[in-house]
Amino acid sequence: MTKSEYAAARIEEISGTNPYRCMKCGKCSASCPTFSEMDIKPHQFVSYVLHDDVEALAASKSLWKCLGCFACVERCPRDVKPGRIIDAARQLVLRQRGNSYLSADEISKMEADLPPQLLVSAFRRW
Amino acid sequence: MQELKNRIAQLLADGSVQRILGWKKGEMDYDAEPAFFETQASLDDFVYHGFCAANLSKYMIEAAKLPGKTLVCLKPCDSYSFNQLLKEHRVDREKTYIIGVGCSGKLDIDKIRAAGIKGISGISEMENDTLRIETLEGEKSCRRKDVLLERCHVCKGKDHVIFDEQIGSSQDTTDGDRFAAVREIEAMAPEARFAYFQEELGKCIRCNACRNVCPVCNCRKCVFDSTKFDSVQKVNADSFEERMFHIIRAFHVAGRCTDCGECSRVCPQKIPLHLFNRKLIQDINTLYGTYQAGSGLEGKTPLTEYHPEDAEP
Amino acid sequence: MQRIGVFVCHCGSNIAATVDVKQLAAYVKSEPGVVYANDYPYMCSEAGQAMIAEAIQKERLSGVVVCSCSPRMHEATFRKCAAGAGLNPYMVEIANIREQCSWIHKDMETATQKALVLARAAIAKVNLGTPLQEGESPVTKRALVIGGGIAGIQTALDIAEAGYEVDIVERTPSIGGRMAQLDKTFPTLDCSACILTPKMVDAAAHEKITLYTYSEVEKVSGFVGDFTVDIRKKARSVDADKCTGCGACQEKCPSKKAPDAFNRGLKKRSAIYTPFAQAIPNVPVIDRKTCIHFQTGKCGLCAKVCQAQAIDYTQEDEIITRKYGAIVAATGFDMIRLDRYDEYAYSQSPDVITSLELERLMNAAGPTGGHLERLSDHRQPKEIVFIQCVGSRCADDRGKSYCSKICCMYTAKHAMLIREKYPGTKVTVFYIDVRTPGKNFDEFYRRAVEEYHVDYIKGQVGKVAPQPDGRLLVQGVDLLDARQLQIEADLVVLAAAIEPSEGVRPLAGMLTAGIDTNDFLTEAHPKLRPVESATAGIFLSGVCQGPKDIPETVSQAGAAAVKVIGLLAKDRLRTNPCTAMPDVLACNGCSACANVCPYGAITYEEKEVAAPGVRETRRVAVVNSALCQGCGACTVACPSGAMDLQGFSNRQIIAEVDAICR
Amino acid sequence: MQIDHKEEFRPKIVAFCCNWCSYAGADLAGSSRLSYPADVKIIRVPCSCRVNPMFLLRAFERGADGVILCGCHPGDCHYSTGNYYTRRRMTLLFSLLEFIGVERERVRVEWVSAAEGAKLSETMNDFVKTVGALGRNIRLGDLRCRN
Repeated sequence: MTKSEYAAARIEEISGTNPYRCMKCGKCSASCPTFSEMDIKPHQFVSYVLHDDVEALAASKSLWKCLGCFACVERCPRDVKPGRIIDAARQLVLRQRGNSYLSADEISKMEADLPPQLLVSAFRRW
Repeated sequence: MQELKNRIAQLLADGSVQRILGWKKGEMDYDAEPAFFETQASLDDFVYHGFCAANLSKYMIEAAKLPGKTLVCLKPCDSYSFNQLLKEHRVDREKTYIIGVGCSGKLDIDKIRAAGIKGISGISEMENDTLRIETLEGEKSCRRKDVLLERCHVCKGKDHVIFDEQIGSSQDTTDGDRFAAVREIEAMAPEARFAYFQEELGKCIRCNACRNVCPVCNCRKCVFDSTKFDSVQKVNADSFEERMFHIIRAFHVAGRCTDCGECSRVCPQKIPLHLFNRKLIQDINTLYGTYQAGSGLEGKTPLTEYHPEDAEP
Repeated sequence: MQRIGVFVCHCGSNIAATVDVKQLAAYVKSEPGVVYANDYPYMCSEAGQAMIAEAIQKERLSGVVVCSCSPRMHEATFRKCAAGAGLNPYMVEIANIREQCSWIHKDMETATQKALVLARAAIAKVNLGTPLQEGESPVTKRALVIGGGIAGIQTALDIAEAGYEVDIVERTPSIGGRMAQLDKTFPTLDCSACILTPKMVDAAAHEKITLYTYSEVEKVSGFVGDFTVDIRKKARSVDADKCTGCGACQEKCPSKKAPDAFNRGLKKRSAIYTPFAQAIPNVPVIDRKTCIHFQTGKCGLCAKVCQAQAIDYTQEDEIITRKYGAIVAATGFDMIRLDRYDEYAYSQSPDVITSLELERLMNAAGPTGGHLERLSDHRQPKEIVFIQCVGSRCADDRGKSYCSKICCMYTAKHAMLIREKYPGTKVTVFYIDVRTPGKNFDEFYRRAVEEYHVDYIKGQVGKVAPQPDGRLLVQGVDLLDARQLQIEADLVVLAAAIEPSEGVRPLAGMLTAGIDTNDFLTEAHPKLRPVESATAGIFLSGVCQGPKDIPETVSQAGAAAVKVIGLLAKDRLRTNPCTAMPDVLACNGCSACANVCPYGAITYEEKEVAAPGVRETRRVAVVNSALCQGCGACTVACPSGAMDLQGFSNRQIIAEVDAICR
Repeated sequence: MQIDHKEEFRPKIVAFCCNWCSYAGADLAGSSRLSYPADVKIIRVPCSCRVNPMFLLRAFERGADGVILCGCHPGDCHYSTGNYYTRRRMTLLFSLLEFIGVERERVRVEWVSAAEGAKLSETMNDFVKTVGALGRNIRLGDLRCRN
């Protein structure tokens, strides 16, 4: 297993989703409130994981633009849950930084325009 | 026991039931046996204590053919067997009056003997969960929980799944893992497993006690006694019991066995026959969802049911 | 002891080149029961068959084994030959020494040895065989069609045209079904009513067809050729013989509060009503739940205005019991409920509608007289958004896992019709895929795009938000442009998934017809028997079997009719004698066999059982040999071996096993 | 007792094939001349669900070294549900046999459609190879039934 395959497998594991179920309908992107802010769009998250390109996903702006509102998770007709994928990618990044969750001290070191909802969701999970 | 005895005497006296199916005092305190009681006088011999392990539900198949109502005393685990028989239309609920009797675990005389207590002349159950045993060498005692039947350590619970009334209190005895022994064997190498069962089943004398006692082994004509499979030919196989009888028996009760443990209890050769049933129950639980035979009257048994996505053999 | 003749076929050199046929014929002579053995170049030829027939008679054979090609090839041939010579055809067995021996082995000795073993197994089987008689069962020459939509009507018409009596049972007050609700039909855009109504009239007028509208099937018993069905004819409260269909009662009825189901609730109807103007029969029914007379005992206006004195408040439900030879399920479909799709605001705004509601809005006989308008303010919509796959192709429990199949085409139709009639309207369609496999279907869709400039956007809608000004903010995505779109629409049309009609599951239970997890009735074979249920005598027509459009439904209706006609054309049914046979002495009555029987062929009876030492009445299994197809599932479910399969008995199979292992 | 484990060992294989799919698959293997060892002898049954565990054990008792059951693919059963029952029955039976120490490889269920002549041939080749490698069936057999 290559490093990127491994990362993709981890994403699937953490998110608990099966990206192969996606039928590319785009309802996630249609639902996303921060769509315009994102460089990689929610419906594309899935194909990045499918094509083992987690690195690009981890480096994307989208990672920190997703509010974690889970509208896409709720509405996805195929139960693929792109919101969870991006959440998992964020989690991978956080873990690489040595943490399994966001600690309050780190907030000052982050980009100033992070949406507060994201911060809440980063505290909340795992 | 007195409360139970009074109640059944009353039901017999007022004609509510024609007979009682219960346990009769044996020669020794530990060999109570199943019996029908039809008169008040005969009730003198009625007993219910820790050695009344026999599952009475199967006798209700014959009782269904007798005129009038039969009162049967069922322990919690026996009530599962009765339910299963009811589901298979083998007993007649209309002609049955069920007293669910309490159970605090049943005792294994072999375990008492194995503990070195010999020459037993009398056993009495004491309040503080101990047994007082009179022997030729004087009075001895042991703790109840050390001499329970194996099945009581993995008891399904002390609730009756079917009854008309309940008498007597119960005490939980579950302290073991029902499938631990199965997993232990599964962990052995195939050769070792084969050797183990060859040794155990090699003891079988084909007395049919397991078949006769098993509540769901209730065929009017067993395949091994019928001419339908050309299988009544014990003599020309060198180890028919190991290779055919017990496998098929386990298979025929699969999905129907309530795990009452009677097969192992009555085996004169002490073959752990319940292991086959437990193995199949474990498989059914993991492959097709947890299933307890006899817990209800609705639905199909796992082997008369399927799911399109079932596991492959 | 049997007297068995063995006939070894050379099949030219097909067998003889690899199997020593002479030696084989010589070997088998020493097998138990064999009194005659011979070989011949072509056993299936006339001369070969004559050889078998002659041997049967001369040698007084009680059984025949033919060592030849696969039984799937010539078993029927040799059985017929045996029957002609006076031997029970089921005393013939085939040893397959061609496909399963000579053709796959090269070494003569190996192949000859194997052929001998295969012959032995067949001989062992015949030794334990018993002559079997094909059963016969009568055929009632009348068919029942459940459901009076286009599927049911077409099936009934086709059966009736062949000269058989047909009854249609329809739950609602009129036949016509979903098709009667439609405006136009794709891909030809002809008016639905114009092509359906004549068929409805034909069905009503046909001397062989009886309509039971406002009726439901209550009980089904029996089996192929001989079903008995109870039909509940619900009280109409109107005497159909007297009613002239003038409509005065409906006009005068003061209770006009009930939602009009035919118009999908977009309109109210009176308590006494016919669902639509062209209803057949044109006899109203009183909906007793909303009728003032039935609720309060007052009113009675309809009875007063009815000159024919047809109103009968005392009418009661009637049970009609009839016998049928065949039953066709044509129960159709409905749209799924959309209350779990809150993001599309279906329950929040009257201007978010389903496609079927749109059909009514565009229909000249609909609630708006065919004028397309918003239900909220009656304005004509200028911007319309269509959303595809609402509840179809879903992996979650909100929708259905399957493709509803008809939505792509009817949406193209709607879009086109709107652009045709109101050219100033902007029409946008959000799609995941456009599926157009059908004659002239893709051309039709392309016309919508190329000629009518309907805006097809690959992507989905995430949210529909009603705005204070009454418009609908549609937030969707264009995946090809990777753009999120915000469209201010006046009307949003949802292509809601279709699902089998309510009540199919209990009906399937009555018919013992298979039904899948989505409540579609299951065909006997997905490829080869698509219009038959696995239960003999039950046939499937239309969407009850799976999503399909009108042309497909009509073809399937015709196919089902042909199957019914084929069945009814027979005076008696030959039944396969290789059926399950219980031994009442050994039967426990435990129901295990009935639980696994896919045909509902096993029932239980209290029977008197007499044997040495036994005389009692007890519950035992009874196999209906007309229903049993001989799969043998019951024989293994039976722990006592009381259930056996004729022609493949336990002892026969064990004898084959023994012969092979010998 | 001397058990012959030399190269000459040819296993005895009993195969049960359902009439509608697998038996037809075997016919197709034949007409396509896709060979498999002569050790395999096929018994035709209407459906795989006709196969009683008694038949399997009987075969072993009488000296079979392997038993294979072939039926229609799940979902394609001619009788719509027969092979679903087969699947559960054989899953449990095989598990029990394995539990008592019988070599798991001696029994097999394979779904072969009428179109899969090649699969039938491959399956049989593989099964003969597998069982051949195991050697004679001693654990379930009755030595007196050996010739």
